[in-house]
Amino acid sequence: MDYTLREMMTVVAAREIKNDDIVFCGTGISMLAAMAAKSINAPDCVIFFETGAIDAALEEIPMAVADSRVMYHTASSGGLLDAFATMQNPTTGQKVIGILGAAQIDIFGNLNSTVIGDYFAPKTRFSGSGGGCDVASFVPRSMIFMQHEKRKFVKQLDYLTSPGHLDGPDGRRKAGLPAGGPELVITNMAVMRFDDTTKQMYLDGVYPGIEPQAVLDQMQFSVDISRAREVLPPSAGELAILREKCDPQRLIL
Amino acid sequence: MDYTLREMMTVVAAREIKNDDIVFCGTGISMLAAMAAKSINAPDCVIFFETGAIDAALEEIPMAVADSRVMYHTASSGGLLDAFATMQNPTTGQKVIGILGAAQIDIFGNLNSTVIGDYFAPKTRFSGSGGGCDVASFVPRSMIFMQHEKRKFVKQLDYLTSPGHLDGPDGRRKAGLPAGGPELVITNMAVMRFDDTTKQMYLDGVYPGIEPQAVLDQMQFSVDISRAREVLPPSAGELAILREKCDPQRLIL
Amino acid sequence: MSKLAKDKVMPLEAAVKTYVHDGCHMAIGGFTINRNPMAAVYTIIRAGIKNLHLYVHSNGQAVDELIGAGCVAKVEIAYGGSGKFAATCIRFRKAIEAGLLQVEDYSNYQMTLRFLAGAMGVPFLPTRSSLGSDIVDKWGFSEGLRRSDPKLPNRKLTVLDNPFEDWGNTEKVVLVPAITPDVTLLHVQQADRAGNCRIDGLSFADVEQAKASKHLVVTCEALMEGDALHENAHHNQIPFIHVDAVVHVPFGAYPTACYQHYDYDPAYLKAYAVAAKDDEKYKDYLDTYVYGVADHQTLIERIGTERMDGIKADPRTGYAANLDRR
Amino acid sequence: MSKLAKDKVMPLEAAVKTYVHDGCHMAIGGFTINRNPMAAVYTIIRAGIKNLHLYVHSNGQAVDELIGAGCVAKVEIAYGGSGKFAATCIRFRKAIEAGLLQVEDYSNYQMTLRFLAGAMGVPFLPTRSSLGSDIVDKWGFSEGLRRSDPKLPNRKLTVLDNPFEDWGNTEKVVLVPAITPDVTLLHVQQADRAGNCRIDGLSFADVEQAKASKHLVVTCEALMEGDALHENAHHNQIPFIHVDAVVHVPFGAYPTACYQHYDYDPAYLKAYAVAAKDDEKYKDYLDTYVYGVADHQTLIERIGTERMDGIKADPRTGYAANLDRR
Repeated sequence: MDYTLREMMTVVAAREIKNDDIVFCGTGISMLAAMAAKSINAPDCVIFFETGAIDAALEEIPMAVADSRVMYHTASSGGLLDAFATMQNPTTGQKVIGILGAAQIDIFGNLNSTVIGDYFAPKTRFSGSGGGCDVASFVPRSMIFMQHEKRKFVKQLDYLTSPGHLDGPDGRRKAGLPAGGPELVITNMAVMRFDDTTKQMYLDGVYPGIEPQAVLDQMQFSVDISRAREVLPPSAGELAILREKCDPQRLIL
Repeated sequence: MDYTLREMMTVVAAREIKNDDIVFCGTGISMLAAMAAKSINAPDCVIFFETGAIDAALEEIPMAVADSRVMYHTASSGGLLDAFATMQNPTTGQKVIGILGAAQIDIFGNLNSTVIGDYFAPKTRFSGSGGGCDVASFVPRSMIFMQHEKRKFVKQLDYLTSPGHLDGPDGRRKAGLPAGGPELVITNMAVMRFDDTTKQMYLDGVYPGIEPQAVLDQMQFSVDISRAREVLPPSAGELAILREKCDPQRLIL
Repeated sequence: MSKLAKDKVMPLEAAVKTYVHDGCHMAIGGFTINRNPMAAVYTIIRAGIKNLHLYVHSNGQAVDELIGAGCVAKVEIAYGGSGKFAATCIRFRKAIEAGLLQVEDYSNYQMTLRFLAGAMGVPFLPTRSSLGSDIVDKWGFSEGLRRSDPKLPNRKLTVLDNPFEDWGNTEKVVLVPAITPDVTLLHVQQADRAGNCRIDGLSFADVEQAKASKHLVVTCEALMEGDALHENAHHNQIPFIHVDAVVHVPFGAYPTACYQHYDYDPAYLKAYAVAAKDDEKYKDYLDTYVYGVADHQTLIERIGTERMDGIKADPRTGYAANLDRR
Repeated sequence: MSKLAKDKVMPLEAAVKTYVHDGCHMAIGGFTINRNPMAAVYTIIRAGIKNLHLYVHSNGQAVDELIGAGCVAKVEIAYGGSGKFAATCIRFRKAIEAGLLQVEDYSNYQMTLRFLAGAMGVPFLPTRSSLGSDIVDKWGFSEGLRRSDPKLPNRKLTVLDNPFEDWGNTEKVVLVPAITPDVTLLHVQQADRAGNCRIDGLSFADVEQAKASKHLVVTCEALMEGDALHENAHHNQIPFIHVDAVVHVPFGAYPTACYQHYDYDPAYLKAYAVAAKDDEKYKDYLDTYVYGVADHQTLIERIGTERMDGIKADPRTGYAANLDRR
């Protein structure tokens, strides 16, 4: 079966989404993952955007979370206050799974999407938090899309935009955050999860044909690779839905 | 000219309302005063209810601030959050004039609409603050309707529901409230205002045929009566509008 | 049932039985004499539920009937009144004066902020309202009571010096604690089977009450089938993800009003006020109009077509124009 | 003009001249590539206004064009991006990397709460967002800068221990300070002459931005005459009492989208992204599309009927279905 790594990443993410989840999506591959989940394994999951759209019926892939395509056939179309309250709310928030991305990630799943270099004189400026910090702060489960590159899996973030497990198992509690934090990181090579005890990243799965050591070579920090198994590639059915239904114009894929 | 004291009170209140005012109304005579102002002297004033109705077109007098009659032909129909934010907001709030009523008032215009007797074992229980405390806290100007009775103009409130000038000229500032407070009290006998320097009530006007001393006899505390003048009675035109246009069923009058 | 279920329609008795229990903390939507969830309230009374802890801002008819029927032990409230029909709710007043009801007083904005805080998932929200008043100083619920009930915050409220110095020309604010009721009851004009809700006219604090609550029971005038409420969904105030039960109850707010559907019934509210003043008459009222009818439909039938036609809303204004309200 | 005036319609140039000044603190509505007040933004650029202090949550095109044209000195922002067209806004990025723009970073929810606080008239609002992050620890604006500008709060934010102990299972919260801009610019689908506004689809944080602001300039697709917006007024989000100027500007959000009217223009946004990467090309872009047109109407004419027809919204979905967006 021929598939791209981007298709693989999308399908891996989609499989994590359950029927009783409210899925927070950002722009790009995370939307595609949610659309795929809705078509493949979790038809009743609720797709939801920080812009205020709840249960959007995505007939076309949006190019931004404010795209008019997220406003069509929703359960309600409010604003940012509604959306973030839904995540911070102790009842509805517990159902939300966040999908995030970043420029840098550390071993505890903390994210940087603000700057590379000194915050006060940055070498590279990125978009900033957006809703990323909010989602990462509020929700009990999240997954993170990353490109597996040494400059992105760093020992020390240049700026901590979105809290993961902070400095370890007690990090979020000490900071005053609700329990939760990232569950997995999906890259173009592998799937990383966080150890229940240490809250440190470990290699959970590698894509067919990729060696665990090759994954480690793309990271500044070392992680446990002893639990790594091979990740099941996308099925023909999954790929067909992705390509024909979710993103026929291949705007994201 | 024949008129009732209630008509007199309504017209006195209406005359205080200016074209550039946003008028906060409670149930009863305060609504009628706002309707009268809109028909007589301030056609462009905005009638506004704590329930969220802004610029309601009152074709019939409402029996409560939640009456569907306040929902007709508004500029917007939101909820309580919208209404109170409009009053606490430093820009729009400065335009609001509140109209209040109470079971007890003291010399600084503080109001009790909660209990008579001990708060923890009340002799008489009233409705409670509603939006009264909010309006009294937020807005720069308010007027108060009262029946002139000794048990209502008291030396010491049984419960301070809505702040007036608190304990004097510096009272609101010390408490942390915005500047403002009550401007006048309209009763079935007289109009009382608050001295610029002391913030204590004084007799500003008496209705035709009423002696200043008779007003004092209906109060537990004494006030300056030296500035009292006779209040102009309602004109034939004012009465006609009140009776024929504002309250033809005489639900309030 | 999951809050994400697509069909939450159930009978009112089942919804009450599932979500309203003795001693539970309950909020009710509406305001004084408009859009009170009366059908749900009567069902609670008929079910004999006791010791409720009520949260309301300015409620009238629903609060008074629950108190009058002996369902309520404690209430946190800003205003108990039914407009011109009862400037202070009569059974509410009697119960407090008789020492039968514990009350904690707030202002309307404070109660609304407390629901909003619950909906937002923050422990408190700030306002300048009530500084210098007895709302700050006098606590209806003692610290002992508060400590004994894990569902209550440790403080009624707290005054905080502005941590941003005089930012906003504000030296101090009152922080009011969040409410997260066990269940909220609302009556709305339109809902669909999943629970998406559309409220016409004023929404009062219904949306905040709904979202603050652990469970939400919605009664509706019109049960909208299929995708109807997904058209112009920016007119929906409550998405289905907050809702646990949907019940189709035409006239579900009667005898209070429901904008664009029907007005309040002045005859009912006046007769209620007369009965409420006298314990004997009040018992008769309950026996006839609450215990004496099987359900809300039966009450509406007992009131009769003529009276119900009389309060029918005029489509232009949304209320019954020229209704005799004297 | 009084905010209670009944007719606030004026030309866009006059509205900008009256309410937008060098160095003023300004907020803009919309989000990334939707309902940005582009006509107003281009008018500001053409008017040569400088040193603006901008407040936005997630803005894309409007922010980038204002920065690119050199109008902005400082920005308080959560996200500068135009979706897939520019994951990070390009002129925004260049200006920061060149040290030409001072930035204070917040999250989207924090910026929204800051506008809400301004609208509510409270000095701050609480959230649990950003605890443990550098948003708390790193301040883009120094204390010195903050002290020197009376329009800035003394602190970026502050962390407060929950005064209600563990109420809401929350030990601490972040308090973010209110924003009260001198002026906010919005583009809405419908407004009337007094300024009542109706937004279709998502409202983002436009309503809070509007109500937080000392002055409010609204551009609209449709100028509704007479009483039209008083029908079903519960669909209006902004009552006229907040509004200072109303300007009728069809396609006023172009090249960003306006739900139920038109989509974003992928060709424009892609060409913009290409130009923005190169200073020379960017100068050409500004000369041709901003300085080179007299007003928004002329820009729309220059884009041409064919392209404008191509982005026309499909009435069923509210966007241009099957638009080529590659």
